[in-house]
Amino acid sequence: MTTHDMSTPTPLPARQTPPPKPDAIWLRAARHPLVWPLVTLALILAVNASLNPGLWHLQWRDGHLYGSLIDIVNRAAPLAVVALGLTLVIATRGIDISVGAVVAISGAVAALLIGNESAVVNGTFMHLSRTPLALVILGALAAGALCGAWNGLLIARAGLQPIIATLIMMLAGRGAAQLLTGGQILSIGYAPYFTIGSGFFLGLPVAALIALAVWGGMTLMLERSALGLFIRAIGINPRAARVAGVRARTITVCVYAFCGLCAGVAGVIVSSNVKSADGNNAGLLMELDAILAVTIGGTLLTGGRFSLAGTVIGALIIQTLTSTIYAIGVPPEINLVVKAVVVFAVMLLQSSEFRRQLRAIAFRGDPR
Amino acid sequence: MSTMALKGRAFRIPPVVASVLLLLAMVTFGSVMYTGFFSAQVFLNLLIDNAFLLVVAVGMTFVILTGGIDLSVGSVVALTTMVSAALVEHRHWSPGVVVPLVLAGGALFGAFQGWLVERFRLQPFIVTLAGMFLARGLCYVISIDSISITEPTFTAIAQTRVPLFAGAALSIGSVIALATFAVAVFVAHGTAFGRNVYAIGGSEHSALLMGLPVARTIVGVYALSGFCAALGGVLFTFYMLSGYGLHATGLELDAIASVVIGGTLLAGGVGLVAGTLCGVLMLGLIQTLITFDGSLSAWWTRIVIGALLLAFCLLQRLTQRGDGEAAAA
Amino acid sequence: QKKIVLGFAQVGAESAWRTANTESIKSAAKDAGIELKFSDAQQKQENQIKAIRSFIAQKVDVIGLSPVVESGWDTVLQEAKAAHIPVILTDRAVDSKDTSLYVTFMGSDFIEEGKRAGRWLEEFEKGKPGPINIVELQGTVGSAPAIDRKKGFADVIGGDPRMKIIRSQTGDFTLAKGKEVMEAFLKAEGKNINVLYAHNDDMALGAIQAIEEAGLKPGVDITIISIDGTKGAFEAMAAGKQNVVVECNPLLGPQLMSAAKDVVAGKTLPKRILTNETVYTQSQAVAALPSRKY
Amino acid sequence: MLNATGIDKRFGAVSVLEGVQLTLRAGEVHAVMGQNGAGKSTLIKILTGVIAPNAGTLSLAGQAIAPESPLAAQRLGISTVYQEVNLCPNLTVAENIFAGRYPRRGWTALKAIDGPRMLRETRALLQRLNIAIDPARTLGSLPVAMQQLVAIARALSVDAKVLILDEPTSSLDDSEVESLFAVLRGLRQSGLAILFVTHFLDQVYAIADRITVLRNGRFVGEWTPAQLPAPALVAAMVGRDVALASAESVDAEAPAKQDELEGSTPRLSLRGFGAQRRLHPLSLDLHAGEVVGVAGLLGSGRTELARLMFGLDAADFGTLQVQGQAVRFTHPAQAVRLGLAFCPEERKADGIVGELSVRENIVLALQARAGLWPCIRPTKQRELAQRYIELLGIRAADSDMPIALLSGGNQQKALLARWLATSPRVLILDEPTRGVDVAAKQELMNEVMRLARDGMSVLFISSEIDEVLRISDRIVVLRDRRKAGELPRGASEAQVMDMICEPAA
Ligand SMILES: Nc1ncnc2c1ncn2[C@@H]1O[C@H](COP(=O)(O)OP(=O)(O)OP(=O)(O)O)[C@@H](O)[C@H]1O
Ligand SMILES: Nc1ncnc2c1ncn2[C@@H]1O[C@H](COP(=O)(O)OP(=O)(O)OP(=O)(O)O)[C@@H](O)[C@H]1O
Ligand SMILES: [Mg+2]
Ligand SMILES: [Mg+2]
Repeated sequence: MTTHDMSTPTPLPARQTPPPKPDAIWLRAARHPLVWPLVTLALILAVNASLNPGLWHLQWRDGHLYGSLIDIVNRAAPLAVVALGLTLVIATRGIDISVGAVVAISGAVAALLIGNESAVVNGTFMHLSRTPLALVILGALAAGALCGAWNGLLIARAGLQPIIATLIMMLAGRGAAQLLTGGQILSIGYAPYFTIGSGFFLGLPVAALIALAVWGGMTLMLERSALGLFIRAIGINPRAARVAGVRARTITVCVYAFCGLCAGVAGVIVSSNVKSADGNNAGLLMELDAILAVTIGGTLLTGGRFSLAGTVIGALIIQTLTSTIYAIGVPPEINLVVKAVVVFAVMLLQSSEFRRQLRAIAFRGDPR
Repeated sequence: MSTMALKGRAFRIPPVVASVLLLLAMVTFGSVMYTGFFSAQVFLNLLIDNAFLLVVAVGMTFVILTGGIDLSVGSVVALTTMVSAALVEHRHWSPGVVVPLVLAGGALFGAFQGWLVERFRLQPFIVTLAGMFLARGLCYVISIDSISITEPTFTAIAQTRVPLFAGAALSIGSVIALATFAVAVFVAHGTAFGRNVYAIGGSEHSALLMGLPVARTIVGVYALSGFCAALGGVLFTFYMLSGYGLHATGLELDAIASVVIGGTLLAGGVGLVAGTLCGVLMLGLIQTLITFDGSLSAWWTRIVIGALLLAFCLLQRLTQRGDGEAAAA
Repeated sequence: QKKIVLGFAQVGAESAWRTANTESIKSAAKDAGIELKFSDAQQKQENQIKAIRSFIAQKVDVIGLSPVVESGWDTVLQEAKAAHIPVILTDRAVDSKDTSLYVTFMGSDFIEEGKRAGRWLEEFEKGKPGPINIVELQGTVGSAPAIDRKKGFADVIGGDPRMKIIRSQTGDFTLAKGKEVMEAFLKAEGKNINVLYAHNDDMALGAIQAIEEAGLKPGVDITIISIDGTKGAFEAMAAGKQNVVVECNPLLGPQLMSAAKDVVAGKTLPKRILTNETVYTQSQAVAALPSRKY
Repeated sequence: MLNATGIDKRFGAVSVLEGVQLTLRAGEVHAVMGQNGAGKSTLIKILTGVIAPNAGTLSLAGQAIAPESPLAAQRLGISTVYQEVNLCPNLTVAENIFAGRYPRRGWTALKAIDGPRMLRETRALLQRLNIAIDPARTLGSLPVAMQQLVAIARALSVDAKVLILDEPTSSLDDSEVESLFAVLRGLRQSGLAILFVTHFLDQVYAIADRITVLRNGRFVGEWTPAQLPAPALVAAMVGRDVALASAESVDAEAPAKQDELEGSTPRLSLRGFGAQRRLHPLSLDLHAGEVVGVAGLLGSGRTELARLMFGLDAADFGTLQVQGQAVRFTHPAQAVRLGLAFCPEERKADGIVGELSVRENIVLALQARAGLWPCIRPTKQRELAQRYIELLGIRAADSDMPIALLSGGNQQKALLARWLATSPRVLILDEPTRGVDVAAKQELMNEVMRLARDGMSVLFISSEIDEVLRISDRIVVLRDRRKAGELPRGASEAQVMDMICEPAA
């Protein structure tokens, strides 16, 4: 028994934890949360390239870059924009399943604002716009932001659960988009509008540049302001955030409105790319892809932890996968099986728990 | 010691009762507005036509109560119809073998997802999303076309009606669904498994520290959901008498909506299986009202569904005001 | 005399073709003085079954049904039969063995449409040397028109050794997907592609954009065939960007209304009512464009 | 009975326990003492299978054990109350007590839970422990002290060989502690081994048979209470001699204050302030530089008063004036902007933002007051965090670690730091010393008094009357959600107790 009389205890020697060994760079890099999404992207690209040698083939054609990679980036742009907006919503522990419908609404609004007028100018037949281009874009974006703000109000003010509030928007919003288009595909003829979705700037697709800008703007906003801190606090413990004086409701409404705005941007990109607005099908099931992109990027659906860069990589992964399926000639019947297998593989690869257990199994046979 | 008896809070209508009242209000509205609406068969049809949804949503309730989600249910329903139809029609297996087989398959599929969620700490949303792709994809691997079922046992079950009163009747499927519902209510509130589900939803960490079998329960919950989806699939097969890869698209969303409209919190821990029945009836009733109206275009149909849902949820919130902080937190 | 009540269970509002179909039925009902109970099933068979059940409960005089899929209708149609409500099928048949469950079926034959597309291509390419490389944009996987249009087309061209379908992928019947898939095809196959066969016009229109953006001339460098005959396709043909469209007529409203009246009046109808459908080439398209309604 | 030797535990590069030993004998109450972050809770988590040690062995009744989960530990006969209330807030009290071992009825195959029997047994159990709680209530609707009682009841209701209690008394008042001790003495008699962690020295001497002291994750020694008088115990924990303050030590310049305060506009003034069903209308003034203590029993409405003042709940009647200006708070942000600060009682639910770092938790309120922009720069944040980590002696490996990984007492200190960082004019403290060790408590109180001297107004809510007495210039007593009266500085503990308990004549 260790009983020693000790009215004046002897001071213990200072705790001597050896200073942590500085890890090798690659070890530290391997712990970075973006590594696994990047590895996944590289793997899918490698599979694509091995079966489809044309993948890396980039050409300079008509004053811009041309090739599969450009297609992928271009196609991933609207998805990335939607997913970026959604990332913030998910970081507050919410969800928005109405983004697809909002994409359709904003496209329809743009098409309606442009209208279907044409005239012969200087001897050539031209489509005109009823409204100045800036107003067209503004209107479409405003429609998106409005839908998002409505979601936010239902959630933060009326206290509906996010999934229900946005489900309502998903149903009614799709209906509204169809109402706006009359259930038809409204074709858009006004050429300047096409720049957004299929134009090029400095040889790069404008849509991708827009996505880049949204990403950059958001990153800047989150770095330079306390928004990131507040959003994470709300996502982790809304009650505590409120007690600390964070305006949780206002921020929630703003975040949903911003998500709607992002969906609006995507709607403009999509409608401009396909030169038409389709109230029935535009953005259909986009919410699933967007949520998938967000999660693959390392954002937790339970709130609190998010990564914008991860989301962008997630969107690229999904689009690369889709393109790969098209490019290597997978029969359409098994598209979904391939997608499922890849998603399973991706999420296991990203699970640190899985990697740990894999290592444990690998080392068990190892006498070290 | 604490001498002060804690004063109860103000009397509040429990959410389920509020939902029932709202449902009754809608029925009254329908009966006044539309001829033929107020009849026993219309209400029984609500059960007949939503039997599979009820079963699937009941399974989903358990998953959501633990704080998870299962997006694969719609696809599992489709896969079940497909496998049943293929085995019964093409392989001529006996339904007595096929039905238990697909039920076990569904449970196994769910358990696999649950195992992934539990063992590797994966997010339920993506695990079951991948499961959704997989099950739907497997349907097309079996056949991309639909397979009609002409097997006599299936057709007999599909077309048998259990007569009740005044000429109104229920289908076998709806009777099975009601039985499933009753069992589920018992499991949720009367068994240790059910209470563990609630405990995990309340706080998974606490449940672990309290020594509850968390891993087993989580796997069990997804297995249960998979089983319910397969059972829903069997009911769907009775209902449609066909197997088809495009069956039950979007059913997962209807199921989730029913559960959440029924008052269950998506964050887990709070809600009743009985609420889910209300949710299912609510969705069915909205659809019935719209068909009875019959004047809405496709888009107005959607807008009105959205508006009615909104009205329902807002009224439900209104009857529970004061609970707001708790629900939002 | 009492107004006839017709309950119509529509598939949904998934495409412009469907919208034209719905419009036609609504306006024809108004013209014929028939009260229409319209239900939109959002592409779900279970919703159509629910709709039919509530039509039965409402005791409508006739039920019109445009089935999502061919199988699985026996139970509910038997209920309708037991309630003595005649059922008219439009657009798509059902595969019930018991043909007494419905009075008539009016609408197109998807396999036949695929065959027409194939026959036109045979004719067009007659005497030219091979190989003729075809890419196919399929409809939604598993949907009846996608399966049948693929089959009909394959049946016809299968006998021709020159013709080869080098790529076939689903474009979900939508313009955006059609464009995306075609883009991928063009990157993978380059100038190899001679013919595009799209299961509907929307996908063809998307593919045309992709072809133009790739610097090729649609309708010239790549022969384009699609099915449906919407106004957009006619405009594309008039502009020389598409070669042919196989019509699938959505304007079934008037025929449906007169059939409904006949059934209520107790007349017997033929089991199959054919609709007028043509194959339009570019020159015919220019002539027909001004009169296209949808 | 339970024996642990050579226990090491590391989290990453941080070593939390090093060569710790513990011998728990049957029929004794064994107190484990140590400063905040000394590793007591970690040791308990190792004993009960929540986490695995990096080295060391455990044995139970001579048999080596290695419990893999709390469930396994329970099966071995170890029953535990963890530091934070680890129960399910959405279940009823009865269900929480019986979770995992529900009474069954009917066919065994059906495994139906016998609900009525469960309620009956819970009621009996609670009665035995002298706790007045309705067993059918949902746990989450109870204040945290009651939840703690339920957790204790759960642990006591199991047939166990070893009972482990990690700071079970941190929210309880004296009478409850006394009845808990009565039960523990009974259990000790029947041969149970009881491990008990607390920061209250008087409780240790009241019940412990043996004391083990940990410091910095190391074993310091094991004594009987007789061998180790209080000053020596504190010295063993802290590693140096610390003068234990008595109530008189801060009395010096107090009496003059009252007079000089009369007349000036109070910083915060309540008139007929209250809310339906929560708090009967009351009036209260809070002057600059004044510490007002609030005393009362569990559920007497102290927390409600604080929440209403801070705008967390809506007040139904009366007025609230800040610096003579009538205000109506609808959101805490407004209160924060006017210089109020509120350190809440339920630190897990209302306080910490678990996955955020210590640094972010500390700057959260300051940033919330500043709004979205300008953002406090990371270097500034680190500086600020470092300052408070040193000032309050928060034991954190670094300020970037998630606050959830801090020990309970250190979380409490970090929360206080969050509010001190906003340099508030009015500081409302609800049970700020919960789970804080003796030495730190002393420093914390000194800090509060220093701030008050510099002009801050403090509302100090605590269940420990001696603490309230020591720090307050004035004491407000609440009973049954009304103000029972006010007592001036220097009132005796007996006076306060009288006012707390007896209905006013
Ligand atoms: N998962 C972890 N990762 C890193 N550090 C940890 C982790 N868990 C605990 N610690 C650290 O271990 C130390 C001991 O914590 P522990 O909770 O055991 O203290 P304690 O003695 O119970 O203190 P208190 O009296 O405040 O409850 C603390 O400094 C804490 O920060
Ligand atoms: N949201 C709530 N729901 C139900 N009851 C509540 C709620 N908030 C407070 N109460 C009740 O009001 C009573 C007064 O609570 P309060 O916490 O203000 O008392 P207190 O004096 O601070 O006691 P404690 O020492 O427990 O903090 C509590 O007993 C509690 O049961
Ligand atoms: Mg501790
Ligand atoms: Mg309190």
